[in-house]
Amino acid sequence: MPIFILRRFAVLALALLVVTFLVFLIPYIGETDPVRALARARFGRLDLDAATIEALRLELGMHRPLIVQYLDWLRSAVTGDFGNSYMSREPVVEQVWSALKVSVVLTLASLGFAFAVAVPAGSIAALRQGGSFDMATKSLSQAFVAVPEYWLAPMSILVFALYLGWLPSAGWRGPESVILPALALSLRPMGYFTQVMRASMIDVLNSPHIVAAHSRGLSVRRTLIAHGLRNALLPVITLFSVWMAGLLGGAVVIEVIFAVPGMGRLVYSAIVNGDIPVLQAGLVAIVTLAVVINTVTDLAYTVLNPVVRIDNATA
Amino acid sequence: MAVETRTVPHAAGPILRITDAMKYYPLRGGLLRRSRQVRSVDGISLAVAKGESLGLVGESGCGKSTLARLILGMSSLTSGHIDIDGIDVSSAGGSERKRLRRTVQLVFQDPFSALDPRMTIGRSLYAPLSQNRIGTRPERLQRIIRALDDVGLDSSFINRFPSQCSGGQLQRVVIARALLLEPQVLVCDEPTSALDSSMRSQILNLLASLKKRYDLTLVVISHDLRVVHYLCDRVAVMYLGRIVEVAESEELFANPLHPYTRSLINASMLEEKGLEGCAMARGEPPSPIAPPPGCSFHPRCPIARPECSRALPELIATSDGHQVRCPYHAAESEESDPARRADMAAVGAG
Amino acid sequence: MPQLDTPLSPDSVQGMRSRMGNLHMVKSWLVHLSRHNRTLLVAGSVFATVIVLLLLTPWIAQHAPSAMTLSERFAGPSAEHWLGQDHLGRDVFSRLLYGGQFSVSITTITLVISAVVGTLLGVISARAGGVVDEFLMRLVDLMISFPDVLVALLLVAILGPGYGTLILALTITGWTPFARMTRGLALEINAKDYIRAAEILGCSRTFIIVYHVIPNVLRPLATIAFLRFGHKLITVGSLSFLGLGVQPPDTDWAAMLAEALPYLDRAPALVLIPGLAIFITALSVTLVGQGLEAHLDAKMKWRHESK
Amino acid sequence: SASAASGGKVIFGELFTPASGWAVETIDAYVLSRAGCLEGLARMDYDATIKPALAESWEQLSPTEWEFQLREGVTFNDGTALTPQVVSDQLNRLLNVATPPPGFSPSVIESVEPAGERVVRIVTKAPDVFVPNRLASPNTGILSPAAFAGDRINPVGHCTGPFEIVREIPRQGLELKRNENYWGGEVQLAEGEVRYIPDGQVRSMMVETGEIHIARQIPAAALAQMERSQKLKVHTVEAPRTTSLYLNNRRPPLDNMKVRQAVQSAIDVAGIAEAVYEGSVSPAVGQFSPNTPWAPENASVIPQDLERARQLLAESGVPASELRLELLAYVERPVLADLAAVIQFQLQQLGMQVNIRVSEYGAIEPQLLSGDFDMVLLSRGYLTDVADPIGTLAEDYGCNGSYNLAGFCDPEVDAQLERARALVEPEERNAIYRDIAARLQEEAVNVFLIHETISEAVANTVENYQVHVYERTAFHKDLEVNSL
Amino acid sequence: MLANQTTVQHQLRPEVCAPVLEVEHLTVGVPGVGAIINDLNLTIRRGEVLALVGESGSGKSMTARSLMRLMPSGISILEGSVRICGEEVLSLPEDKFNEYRGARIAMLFQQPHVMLDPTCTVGAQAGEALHVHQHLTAEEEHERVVQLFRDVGIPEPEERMKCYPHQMSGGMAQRVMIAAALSADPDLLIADEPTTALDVTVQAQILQLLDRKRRERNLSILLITHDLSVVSAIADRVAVMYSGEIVEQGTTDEILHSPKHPYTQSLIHCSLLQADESGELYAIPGTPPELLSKIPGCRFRSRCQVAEKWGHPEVCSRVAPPMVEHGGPGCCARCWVGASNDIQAQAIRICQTELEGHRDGC
Ligand SMILES: Nc1ncnc2c1ncn2[C@@H]1O[C@H](COP(=O)(O)OP(=O)(O)OP(=O)(O)O)[C@@H](O)[C@H]1O
Ligand SMILES: Nc1ncnc2c1ncn2[C@@H]1O[C@H](COP(=O)(O)OP(=O)(O)OP(=O)(O)O)[C@@H](O)[C@H]1O
Ligand SMILES: [Mg+2]
Ligand SMILES: [Mg+2]
Repeated sequence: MPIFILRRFAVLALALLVVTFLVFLIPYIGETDPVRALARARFGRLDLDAATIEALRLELGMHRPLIVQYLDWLRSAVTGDFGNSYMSREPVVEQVWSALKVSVVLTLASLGFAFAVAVPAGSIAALRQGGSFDMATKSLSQAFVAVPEYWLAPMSILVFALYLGWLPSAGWRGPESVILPALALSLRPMGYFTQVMRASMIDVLNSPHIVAAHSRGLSVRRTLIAHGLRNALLPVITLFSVWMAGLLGGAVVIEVIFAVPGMGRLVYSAIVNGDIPVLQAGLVAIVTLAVVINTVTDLAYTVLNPVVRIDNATA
Repeated sequence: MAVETRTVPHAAGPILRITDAMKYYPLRGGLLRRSRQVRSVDGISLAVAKGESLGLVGESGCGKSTLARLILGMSSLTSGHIDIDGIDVSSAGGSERKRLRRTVQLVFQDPFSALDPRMTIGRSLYAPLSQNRIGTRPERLQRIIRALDDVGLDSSFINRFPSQCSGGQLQRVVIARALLLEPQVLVCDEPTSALDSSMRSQILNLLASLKKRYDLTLVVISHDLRVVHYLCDRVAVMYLGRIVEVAESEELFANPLHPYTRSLINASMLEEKGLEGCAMARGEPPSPIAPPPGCSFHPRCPIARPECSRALPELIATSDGHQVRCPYHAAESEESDPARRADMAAVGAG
Repeated sequence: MPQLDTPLSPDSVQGMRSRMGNLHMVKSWLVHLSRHNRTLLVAGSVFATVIVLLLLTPWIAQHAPSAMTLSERFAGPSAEHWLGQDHLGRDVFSRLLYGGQFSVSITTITLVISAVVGTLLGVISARAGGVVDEFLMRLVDLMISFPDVLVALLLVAILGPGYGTLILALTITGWTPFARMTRGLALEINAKDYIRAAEILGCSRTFIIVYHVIPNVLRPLATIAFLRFGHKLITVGSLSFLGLGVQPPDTDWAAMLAEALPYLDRAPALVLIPGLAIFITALSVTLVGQGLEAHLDAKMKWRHESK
Repeated sequence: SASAASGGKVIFGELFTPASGWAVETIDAYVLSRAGCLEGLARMDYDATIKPALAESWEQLSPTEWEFQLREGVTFNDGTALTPQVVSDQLNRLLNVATPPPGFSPSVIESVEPAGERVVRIVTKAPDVFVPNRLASPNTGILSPAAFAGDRINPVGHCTGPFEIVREIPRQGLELKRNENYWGGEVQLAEGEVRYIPDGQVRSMMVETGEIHIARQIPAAALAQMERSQKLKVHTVEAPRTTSLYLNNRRPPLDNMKVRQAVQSAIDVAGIAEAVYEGSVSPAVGQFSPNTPWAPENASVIPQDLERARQLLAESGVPASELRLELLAYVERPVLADLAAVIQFQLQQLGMQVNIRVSEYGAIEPQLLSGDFDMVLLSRGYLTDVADPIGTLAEDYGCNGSYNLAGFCDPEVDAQLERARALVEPEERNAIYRDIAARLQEEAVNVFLIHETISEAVANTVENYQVHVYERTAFHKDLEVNSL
Repeated sequence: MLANQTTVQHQLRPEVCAPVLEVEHLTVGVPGVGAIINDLNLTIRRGEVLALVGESGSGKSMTARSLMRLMPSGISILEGSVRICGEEVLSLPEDKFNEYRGARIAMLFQQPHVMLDPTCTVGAQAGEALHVHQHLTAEEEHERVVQLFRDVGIPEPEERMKCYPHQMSGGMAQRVMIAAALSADPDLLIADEPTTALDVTVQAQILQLLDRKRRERNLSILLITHDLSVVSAIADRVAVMYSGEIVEQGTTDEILHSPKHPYTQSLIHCSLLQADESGELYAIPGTPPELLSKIPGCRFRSRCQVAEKWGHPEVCSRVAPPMVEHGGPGCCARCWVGASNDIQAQAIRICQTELEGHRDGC
């Protein structure tokens, strides 16, 4: 197993290197002059004289040749030092770290909720295939998948914050402020999870080893728990990991609507402000996270599915 | 078992010659781990004369299908040579390869997966003709109808999808397709093991009659000894990638020499020998990744001696055309004490 | 899910094949659908209606999408303006149609390109194996979990917003599921005996890919394409929602929604209508995808069982 | 003191998220200033007059020489006393940073030094009447020397203002408590909080739900809803900021005055103010709002008149085929997209072909600065740095102006501006500005669309809150909240 | 022959002859569509091995699954009765019947690999029935499973218990399945082609094992197979199934050596793989009918070569033959040909009246 992970990391490191170089190149390809963008963000005005801009360029070391900057950057990036934000001049790592914590909470809350609803709902629907619960679950999950969160979020604010006043409408203060954004984010994955859970549970229920387990006198419930769930969860876990990685950096819209200081907004504002170190560190963090989540999923897979475990061990 | 006698056309030279063929599949090695190999075919030499039919028997995983793939040039040899009608299979390219296609063909084990479920049978049969640029359109159609007729199907099958046919019918289609290119050698990889006993008889009849009609050279792979017995002139017994015994069909079944061959034959004679008499080999075939040293059968062999684990015995010729890879086969036949055999069988059953 | 207690009647399918192409066949197919797969029929009609409306936009929409009457802001529905007017006095119905053209076309084009690129890379990955395969699949692993919105934002920042940018951005992240799926399918199909047979019978590699691999890969791919449509439609929308997608005077559904949000209490319909448009389109396409899958499955199943 | 402090807590919805590590030379300083923490030697009052703050008084010794008398008994939150040395050190630091604030840069200031026990002397390079204005900017605010100890500036516990920062929650907000030792007297409010909420929609929502008490800059679209609310009041003041359609006077067809005037006549500024801005702004009468002393006396809105526009177009002799224009706008101000759509439509009525391109400002800036564009929508403040229009006028309309997008150049105007710079008497300067403004409008150098307002929503429970047009003050010592 | 000896033994000891399984008129099918298994009657006595043979698709597995009440969805038992050790079980509720599964009646499947949960160790799966039925502690259970593994000839049982199914060869996996099936000491084992997927050498071992278990525990076995050599080696009695019906039943000896039903005769002829004078192998012509289809008369009629030779082929295609004794007690077949004369005469009569009735109708 460690060997398989090692090899995987070797390939991933290569992929990461490619991604980071592309990321590094970003500010040099676009029409936007990052220095000017930065200057505007710092001084809050559009008309900045050339001298100021030049001074800033020097301050940021952006006058040096490209490759020097990249190598410089790479060297420190490897040690976890992504430099200071052009804007706040604080270490980028701190910003990314704090945003990451927020994103992890939000993502886990929403996906955890989606998962917690989807797994039982999908399983029960699969068990009572064709029944009214199944029909309801199927229709709802299909509908959920089609609800854009940028429509759901304002509506939920309207109802729960403005009319009912139960929950804060925005911000990131305490557990209650997690609820609305997490809810708005959870609906679509919930739909997908439920559908996949249902389908894979049906598959598993139709698989021969379930019949064999029944033939040993196991009750439906016991069979389901001992032999069904584990097998049926595998595809849901894959999906979970994909959403997890996607939401950690990709919940931009929700983070904007709910003023959540997460990764999505951090990177978004870094893009808008041309804050290259933050952008680079943010993207590298997202890619790295994707890798980590992938690996964790693989591990989860190996725990759940011994076929993979042994294959990897012998590979 | 009553078997009719057949004349073996030895006169013609070998059309298929396999010389010391080896096929090792590498297992994916880790970064730090020494990579290992599956020794699927581990040094096989055989010659098949034109018009002859050779049976290849052995347990699952012993490398029968791999050998078939090698003969058809579908995978490359690790070492050795395979020569069909003067074509070196491993180095054949371009036009040589084209000729090879028209010299040797394969009949698959599972007829359901040997045909594209999305193509009508007509299209499946048309493709090899058009791809090999044989004939004009009407000619090709004629040929397809004739091939179907050969295998006892009418032309209405042209418009059917595989899912609309039974297994036996599909196996006939697969045979018809293999015969379209008029090959001289037909390799049949377990042609009947997916079929019912009555279907099996039909297909075996068909193969036998086609062989006669087109003077085909057959290589029949099977683990059903009776199939081989019926269809083949000569039989080679394989164990873990190696040939352990080759003989004329009659000779082999009447006088099996290698202990493995005997246990195989015994095992398939449930009816005659009863439960106690049939199980000779103990345990199960070992993995071809780490075959036992020396004679690979020795861990299961009822007459194994300490020397067996030391060196790989040579294939020795006994009588005319009978070869066996066991120096002690003669010793065993003296020891045909039934009590001992029963003991061994009990051990074999655990 | 096709149930065994309602098996397809053999003659309906048989009839379909033999009368391929004529009106009768269409009719009998519809009858068949209405009996066995009503969801597919309904969802299909809804989606077809949406597409027809969008294609006929220039003839149906009576107003230019940017034509405004500042004095008639928030006017309700009227004979002239079927769905009323927005905060700048523009015709909501016309904007809905023109906006839909943008949302739907960009999603469709993206999916088509993604499918083509993904399929190609998937086939390459499956064929090449080894390091190429490993690298491509790790890349897929990375990209599949890389937030598509962020990639799009990045590209928009670099290249400026626009139709092409959006397509490019969404394709960059969009090809991965297709590649992964195709690779899996191609490996599966490559292991099939009929591919072996074709090789042995001297069929060319191109022939095998074109006539064996692609037709067998197509259906599952079409299914994911349908299933991903809704997801992509919503993603395109999020960019417009952030103001980086479609640019005025063009609009799309999410942009309309975003524009109308501040006026939610004054004119809730302005938010509701584009939201519903996205919802209904996404839902109907998803249902069509699922229905089609079930339908074809049932067909295959029947054929298989009738053997 | 007479009145007991009333206590309570006010939460302030801030629009801007400080991101420059509290560098005083950046706009982060404005947030500190609004938080009631950072103060400078002078301050600008609500009526734009300059009032003493940490300096009790000042005088101009010579055209280039100023002396500021520091207030007695001022200490920072950490107990450090305010001394001339501290002040001059910090002002000199400003002059030496890589990118000094435009209002207080080495190009203007010669030197800053302590000149006595409570005196700081400032020498300018050229005669300058605006030194107190410059020192009223938050960019010249003074923090305790300890704030500069680390590699970044730390304002927590290092201010002099009525409120002290207790805690900073990065990218989310500041927690404040009253400064018990405030030099200006007793502070009413016990606690405060600044919360960064960049999205206008979200701020409006939160003030409506009562999660925050004051929301800065309510978007026009949300105003109607706010105004109907029982729980809060919307304060609207006019800002020194005009949103205009900048025309590129350098290249055809807009180099032709008649064409520009046609554009001017075709646009319905009143309609825009009403429709796009929900009537919260007034249509522009020129570069300066009619309520300022810099607007010409007879300045009035130019009404939409398509007839006249067509006639002007005909007079210009520019062939219709040339009337294809690109209109740029940027996403950072969402309202500009609507504005662009309206203008496009109105110019189309004139037979002009207008393409809109909206992107981030950064993406269109190179085009703007190189003069490679036709029209651009911009919202520009005209009182930057020194709270006098001189800076903006010179930048935007001087021949060498660094932000002269229109490409307007008249040596006479340059000379006028040069003269204004040395005039001590405001009214004399203002006369010059009026003159220039009238000319800009007449020649339709740019099309001025609306004069921006700032609308802030304030909960009814908050008392003594006032909107500061220069966005410098929010938390002050008299701010109160009652729990009713 | 060995098989004969055991049969004789059982017949000598009446107390062991109490039926373990009695199936009467079992009809299984898709409600409203048709039957897959038609009017099935079976009896298995204690310690007896009954072989159920037939072509692929004749409904053998369906029979086995019906007895376990584990039919695929959509299929249900339409009528009939099943008694296990004298107790009627078809009417039992699901949870009550669960107490029978594994404990009284256990099942063995064709593909041991597919039938084992890939995510669960084989030890755990083998111990499951014990756990459910005998409520042992974990240690006792472990002990018993080790014992069982040793019993079925799995070397190093302690080690092997921790393995996952895919780490085992087919033979080993089938031994695990046997261990699992026998763990709760059932009275009846239903073995659905337990050796078809295995190599011949291994097949013999597994059959020996089953035979040994049968003796040791006095276990009854319903052995499903299509391999007649397996039948001859182990079965006491044989039931031949064709197209959802049992067409012949009798002792192994009788069936294999003097089959009565033409289908049985063909089947045996086929399986011998012996060429006739022309060198051809015998093959049953045609294909079996669709299971769900309703066919008047004998279901084997279309492929039957005997009917033609019999004087009244129209009877075969019109009147379905019942199970009748053929040539003495203990052996019966569903065929008019070879039945006693009065039965034949009765059939001809029925056929004629029916034909007339038909004519009247026209
Ligand atoms: N492509 C391959 N890669 C690695 N190992 C392989 C490959 N193909 C076959 N093998 C291994 O080679 C050995 C022989 O396989 P082969 O299929 O030739 O056996 P066989 O005798 O045909 O068995 P069966 O009777 O089950 O068909 C097996 O252990 C198999 O696992
Ligand atoms: N759900 C179902 N609905 C209708 N028919 C079914 C269903 N499931 C199975 N059948 C049919 O029932 C018949 C009996 O199948 P079964 O598996 O019992 O045959 P078998 O005798 O065990 O064959 P084999 O020797 O191949 O295992 C088959 O023809 C099959 O097509
Ligand atoms: Mg094989
Ligand atoms: Mg079966």
